[in-house]
Amino acid sequence: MKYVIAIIRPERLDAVKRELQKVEVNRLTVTSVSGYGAQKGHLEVYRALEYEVNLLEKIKLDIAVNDEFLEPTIEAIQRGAKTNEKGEIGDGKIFVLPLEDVIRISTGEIGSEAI
Amino acid sequence: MKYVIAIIRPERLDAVKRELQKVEVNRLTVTSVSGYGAQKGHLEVYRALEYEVNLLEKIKLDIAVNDEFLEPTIEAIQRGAKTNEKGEIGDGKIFVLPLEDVIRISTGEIGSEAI
Amino acid sequence: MKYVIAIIRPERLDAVKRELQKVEVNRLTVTSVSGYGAQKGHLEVYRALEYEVNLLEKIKLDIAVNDEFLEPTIEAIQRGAKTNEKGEIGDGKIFVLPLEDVIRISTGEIGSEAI
Amino acid sequence: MAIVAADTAWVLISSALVLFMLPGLALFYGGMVRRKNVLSSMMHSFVAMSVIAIEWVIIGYSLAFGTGNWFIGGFEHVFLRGIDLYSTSGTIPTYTFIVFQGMFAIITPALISGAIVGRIKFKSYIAFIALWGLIVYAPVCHWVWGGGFLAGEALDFAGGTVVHITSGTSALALLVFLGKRKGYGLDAIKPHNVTFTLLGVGLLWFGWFGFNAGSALAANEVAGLAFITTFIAPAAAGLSWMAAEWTHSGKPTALGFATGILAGLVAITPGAGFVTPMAALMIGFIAGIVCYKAVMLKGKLGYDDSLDVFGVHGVGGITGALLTGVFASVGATGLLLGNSHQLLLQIGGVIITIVYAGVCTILIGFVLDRTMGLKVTESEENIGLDKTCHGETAYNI
Amino acid sequence: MAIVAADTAWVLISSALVLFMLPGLALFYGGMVRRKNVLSSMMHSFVAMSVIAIEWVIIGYSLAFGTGNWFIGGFEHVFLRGIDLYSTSGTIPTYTFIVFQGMFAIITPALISGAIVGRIKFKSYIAFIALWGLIVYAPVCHWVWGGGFLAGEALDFAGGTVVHITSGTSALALLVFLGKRKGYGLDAIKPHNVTFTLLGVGLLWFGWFGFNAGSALAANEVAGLAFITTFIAPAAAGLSWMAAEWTHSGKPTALGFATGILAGLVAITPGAGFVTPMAALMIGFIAGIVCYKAVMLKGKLGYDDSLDVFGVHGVGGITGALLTGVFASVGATGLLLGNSHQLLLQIGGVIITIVYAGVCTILIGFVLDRTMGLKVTESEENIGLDKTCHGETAYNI
Amino acid sequence: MAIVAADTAWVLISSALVLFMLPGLALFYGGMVRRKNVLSSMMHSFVAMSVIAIEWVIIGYSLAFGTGNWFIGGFEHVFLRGIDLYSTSGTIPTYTFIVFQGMFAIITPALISGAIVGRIKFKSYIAFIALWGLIVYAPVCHWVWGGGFLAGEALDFAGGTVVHITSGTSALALLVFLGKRKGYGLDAIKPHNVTFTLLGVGLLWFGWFGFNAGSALAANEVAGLAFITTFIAPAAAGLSWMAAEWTHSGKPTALGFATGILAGLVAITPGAGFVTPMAALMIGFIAGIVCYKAVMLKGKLGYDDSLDVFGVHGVGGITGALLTGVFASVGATGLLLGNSHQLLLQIGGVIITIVYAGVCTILIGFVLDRTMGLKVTESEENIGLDKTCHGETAYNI
Ligand SMILES: Nc1ncnc2c1ncn2[C@@H]1O[C@H](COP(=O)(O)OP(=O)(O)O)[C@@H](O)[C@H]1O
Ligand SMILES: Nc1ncnc2c1ncn2[C@@H]1O[C@H](COP(=O)(O)OP(=O)(O)O)[C@@H](O)[C@H]1O
Ligand SMILES: Nc1ncnc2c1ncn2[C@@H]1O[C@H](COP(=O)(O)OP(=O)(O)O)[C@@H](O)[C@H]1O
Repeated sequence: MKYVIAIIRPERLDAVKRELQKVEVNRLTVTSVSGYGAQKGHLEVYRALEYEVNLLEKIKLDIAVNDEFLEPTIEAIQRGAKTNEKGEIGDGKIFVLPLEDVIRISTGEIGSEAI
Repeated sequence: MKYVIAIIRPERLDAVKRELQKVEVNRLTVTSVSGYGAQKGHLEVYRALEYEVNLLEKIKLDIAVNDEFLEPTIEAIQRGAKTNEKGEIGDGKIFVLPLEDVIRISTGEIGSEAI
Repeated sequence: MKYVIAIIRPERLDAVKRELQKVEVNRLTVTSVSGYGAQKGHLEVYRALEYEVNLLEKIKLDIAVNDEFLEPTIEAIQRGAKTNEKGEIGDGKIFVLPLEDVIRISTGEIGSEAI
Repeated sequence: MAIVAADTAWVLISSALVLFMLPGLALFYGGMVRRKNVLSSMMHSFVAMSVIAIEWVIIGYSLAFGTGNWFIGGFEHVFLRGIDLYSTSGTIPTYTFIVFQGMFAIITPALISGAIVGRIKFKSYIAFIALWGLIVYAPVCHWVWGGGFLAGEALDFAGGTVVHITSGTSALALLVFLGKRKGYGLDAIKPHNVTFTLLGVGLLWFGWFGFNAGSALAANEVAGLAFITTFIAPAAAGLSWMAAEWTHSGKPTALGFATGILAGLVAITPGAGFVTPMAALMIGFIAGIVCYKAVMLKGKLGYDDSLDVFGVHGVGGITGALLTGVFASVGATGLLLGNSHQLLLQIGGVIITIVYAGVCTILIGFVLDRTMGLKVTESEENIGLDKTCHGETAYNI
Repeated sequence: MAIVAADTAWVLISSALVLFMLPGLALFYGGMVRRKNVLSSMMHSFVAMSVIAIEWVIIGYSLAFGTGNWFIGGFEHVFLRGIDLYSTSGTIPTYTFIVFQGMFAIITPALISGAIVGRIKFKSYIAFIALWGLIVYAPVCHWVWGGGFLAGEALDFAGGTVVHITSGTSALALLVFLGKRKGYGLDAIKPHNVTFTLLGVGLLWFGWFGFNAGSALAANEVAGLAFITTFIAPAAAGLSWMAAEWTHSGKPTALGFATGILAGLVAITPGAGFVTPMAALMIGFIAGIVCYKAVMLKGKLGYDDSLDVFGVHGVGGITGALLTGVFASVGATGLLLGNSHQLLLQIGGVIITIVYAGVCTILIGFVLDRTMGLKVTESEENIGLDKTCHGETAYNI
Repeated sequence: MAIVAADTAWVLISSALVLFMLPGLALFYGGMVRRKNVLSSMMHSFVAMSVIAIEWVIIGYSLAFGTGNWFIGGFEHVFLRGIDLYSTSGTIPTYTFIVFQGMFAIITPALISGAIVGRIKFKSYIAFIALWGLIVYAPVCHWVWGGGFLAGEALDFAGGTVVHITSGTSALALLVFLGKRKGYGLDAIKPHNVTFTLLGVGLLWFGWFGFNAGSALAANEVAGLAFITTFIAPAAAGLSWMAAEWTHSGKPTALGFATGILAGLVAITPGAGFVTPMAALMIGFIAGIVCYKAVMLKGKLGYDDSLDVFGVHGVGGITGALLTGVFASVGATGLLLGNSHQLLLQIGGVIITIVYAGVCTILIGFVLDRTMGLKVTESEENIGLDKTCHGETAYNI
């Protein structure tokens, strides 16, 4: 089992959700975050003065998947998260972490079937 | 050492905190998140029109524990997070990730005693 | 590759960012969280009555790094996050998790160079 | 008698100002509850604007200001019968008098809602304020302002007794049925947005000038006096509350300061047009301290008057009513001018009102509790009333 | 003729109240959009205060209230020529009349903005309201209040036709060019802050007393009447909308209640000074239900009048205009007093206004769409107009 | 002399409007600071309502409006001695005059607070405004309105000099002791809630009608004129600021637009009742541009007048005072009517006020800095003043 963490643009959330639905990944957790990286901060203007803003709003997705779903999940996120065909700096990243165990609270199910 | 991530209902946070306290797990980090899964989105009404809302408010707990605390932690979360005896869909999940190292910033302690 | 999660004081964020910049770690994700631990909750007064508040505002940093950057990253965070030379309770913690894979969405790069 | 245009203009704008206190109250209370109950709390104020406005023109006004007897008015003005465009009350159109008084009828039950946030069923709340408006507000209003047995006896310029003592007492009485919020005393239940509360007290103060100075029912010297006392007393109470808190617990909170201002507004209400500006200063200072102590006492007694309706409106109203009996010197005389009789009248008025409002509220509460039920389930309380009663969340992306 | 000080005071404060409706509208609308569009939506109201105020004193006032002909005023008061400190209009200074009317000219196009949030270019919006103010508002205002062909025919006390029917119709017409928001119908587009919307309706109600009762242009009995009807009708409409929603979908939402109050405010506008308080009660109840149904219909027809400008202002305005023809009994007579002719006049006024506003808006929209373009790009819409049009984010740490 | 009811009504409601500017200012400023300082910033406005109100009735009024000499009034009205219910000032009760003037005394020091947010100790702030109210405000108020040496010389209808130049200058002077915020210039310190700032400017504009038109102290033609100029100038300044920003940095921000409106409100204040509506249009346009440039200059000079008190109130006040000397044509004559002497008087008034306010503020600041200390510690500044000074957090769950 894997624990997938994806950082995407807020405005791509709907598209990513739709793509995930298509590959039958229909469980996830969403967090509002901010971040920076290769994407240059942009200038914002406050009352006639310009400031560089480097913490940009992003959305973080946490998705626990069984191994066979890893590939489709990653691909779905990529499809949904790209601003356009060729992709733009700032479209985000996907991190894959090992996941040792899952417990579903309501039923007490454990492991793969709990995901 | 393990890194436990639990997704629970916001209204169960107090109960979960109390249960964790009982098993002497008294360190944790709380994040407001939203998510969906088995729990069906519900209909909400905006000005006479119904919409399906599927991103539901949840609370995410991050708890780093030493191995011997893993079982009690999971059980405490389960006890606190269940809406009622039998559990309801949407009560949440617990994910267990491997944790390689911990550093306590103030003292520089490392590993198990830093947790 | 490692996935570093650090919990710090909100007022130290700027300092930590500066320290990380110095060691050329210039990618990260920031989340507003709250938490408790060794740091005692403080008393707050609401209309003449005192209450104990134990969930304190913190900032969580997620930083994915290549292995050679792990040490510098941890040290930079420690330098930036300490309230003063000797460190104070509540200055925070750093958790190091294994990271199996990274994908950069825009380019499709994978692994170390995608970080 | 012909109307006076300037008086009409003044009472009209004052009426608008009093209505504006309802959004102010909604902010004041709404800021102090948790996010999950903010809409529920605000709706308590807003729905009162609808329910009581309608009730008032249908029957409330007639019960309060109809001729009637020593206890209550009559039915002659039900559905505003017998009143037309040219009816006058003093120097203003009767329609305008009805509106101005209607605003008072609205805000009074809305004040009560602060004690019971986060745990009362919405439909029971509506039933409660509708019944309370008829059974408690209309009679007490009649006693004091409508020609009843307290008229010309106890001094109540703008509603210390009619508005604040009735609502403060009833808030406490209603707790018999609604008890504490879950987690009260265990966890800190923090105000979700203190800026709302500060802003709310700003709106309330602004509106209160209409409440108090409008109660002169004319743009005359007395309105001017009521205005300046309403300027001074809350300023003083804000400071004295803040000083008490600063000394006692080390920090001057914004929430405390806002509450102090409110305490001063409440306390000057009964005497606004009867006391000098310097007496208003005294009344304000005293009210800030007294209400601060009253709220502290709550902590010791352990009941959950969530937003301190009794501690501020009840205690503040009583303080103000008694101090009016002490300081009255304009158009009436109080203790300091040797008229101890007035103080006795004030005490009498306070006691009668407390007893009447308390008993009636318990009766209404009892009936509703047995019929519709007053309190939501524990699970509804946990989830929050916005979602369970109104199907909404206040804040979204 | 000399001015009357009391009337001047009343119209001055009423003007301030109407201006205050703009922040109210900004909150009302701003609360209902998503976080990413809140500044953009609020700016639609705020910028109207600047753009239309300037346009009004330069030329709008002259076109609306200059002598002119049956259709439009003239140019004699361009740049306020011919008016000085001592010019009077009725019993108030002309400068004061100009300001009061200017506030109406401002709010009308701002109302339209609710239909098109999240997808109109800011500069095109400015161009649109500027043109609309000259081409639609000024003539219709002249017809009804400035001596044009509807003056003395169709009854419109405070702008049911001039303000609400024009804006409601134009909102719908503009959708021809702006279509739906992305994701409309798929995802729930939730109001980002319902407390804003509630607070907004509180500000609007407060301001509306100036709007309606100020339209008497004097502090007299008619102002008193318009005030009390503006007190009753929204209260009734809030309740009837809430009742309809509660029955129909199981919960009484705060958003629905706020909308009901607004529907009542709109519906009483044309008749505020012509109907009795009890007629206002009827008008309010009816308007709450009718507008609720109108908004439901939108769901079936599938257009995206985002914040229901047509459903509330259009339908509410029409309902009010017609019911004024039914219930008028003060200073005019309606159907219930046997004057069916008045109802026909009302119907005529409504139809002419709808056609005129609709056609002109489509023309203006067409021209702007071909020249500057009306709609932002899909990517701008996705990111949100706050960032793309204004370079800002509303909420930060 | 008997009071005039209409004038009394007008000045009463105007007083309420000016008080309402304080919550408006609290929102305006509070929205621009970071979350961690919002309560602290709002409390600067709110606490001024208490501190200065009390100070004003105890001694401030007497110092400003007592007979005294060319420089300052006397002690004859300390504790409002010698004034009773029937005292009159012009056509209104003296109590009402005191209240109206008191509101100006409150808002002036509160304006200063915008320059020093996030780093001044709360108790030192209180001491500062209390001293400043006596040492700076009372004398300057006496010079211009209380019979001092500028009365009848320099024109200042509603406080361009007394309110805005004094506060703007003092803001700058106080920075000598308070320096920059940590991180200023490095990180973007973003406004935490721009909707507050927009809403705040809406409240300010609404209240400013009382400020300017109320300054006629009667419901007469001059009030009407001051009202319409207060309608036009901010509208024009909002547009000209927005145009400048749009051209210069590519986007029209909501924050900029709000600031432009404020600049126009400030600039029209001294001339509101002395210039024609078209002159107001000019003054507004000019003020928007001039203040925009002034704020840009700050960026170059590198001082941290955090919320641009000097750039808007100082520069806007100076601009307005000088342009009043140019455009005055109603009840006074300015340069354009050939009276260059008036412009010289205006320049003189401006310079004297700047020097006096600047020097006194530095003295007060110096004394406080040496005794109580003005600035919080670096760690307190980092954590935020809400927590460290008030023990609160504004927003919670
Ligand atoms: N190494 C990293 N660790 C944590 N978060 C990262 C890392 N790299 C990127 N991110 C997150 O992903 C977002 C997008 O990455 P960025 O480098 O700006 O553009 P790109 O997606 O083109 O690489 C960042 O704002 C940040 O939140
Ligand atoms: N596979 C998953 N990956 C990430 N988050 C999940 C996953 N499954 C569930 N969650 C989170 O847990 C919450 C509850 O799960 P859900 O499936 O709705 O009900 P249940 O707890 O009964 O399984 C979801 O809203 C989501 O935030
Ligand atoms: N074991 C843990 N698991 C998850 N979060 C933790 C853990 N220990 C500490 N934290 C987070 O780190 C913050 C600081 O830790 P705390 O124990 O209060 O002080 P210190 O940093 O001195 O150890 C806490 O508020 C909490 O958010």
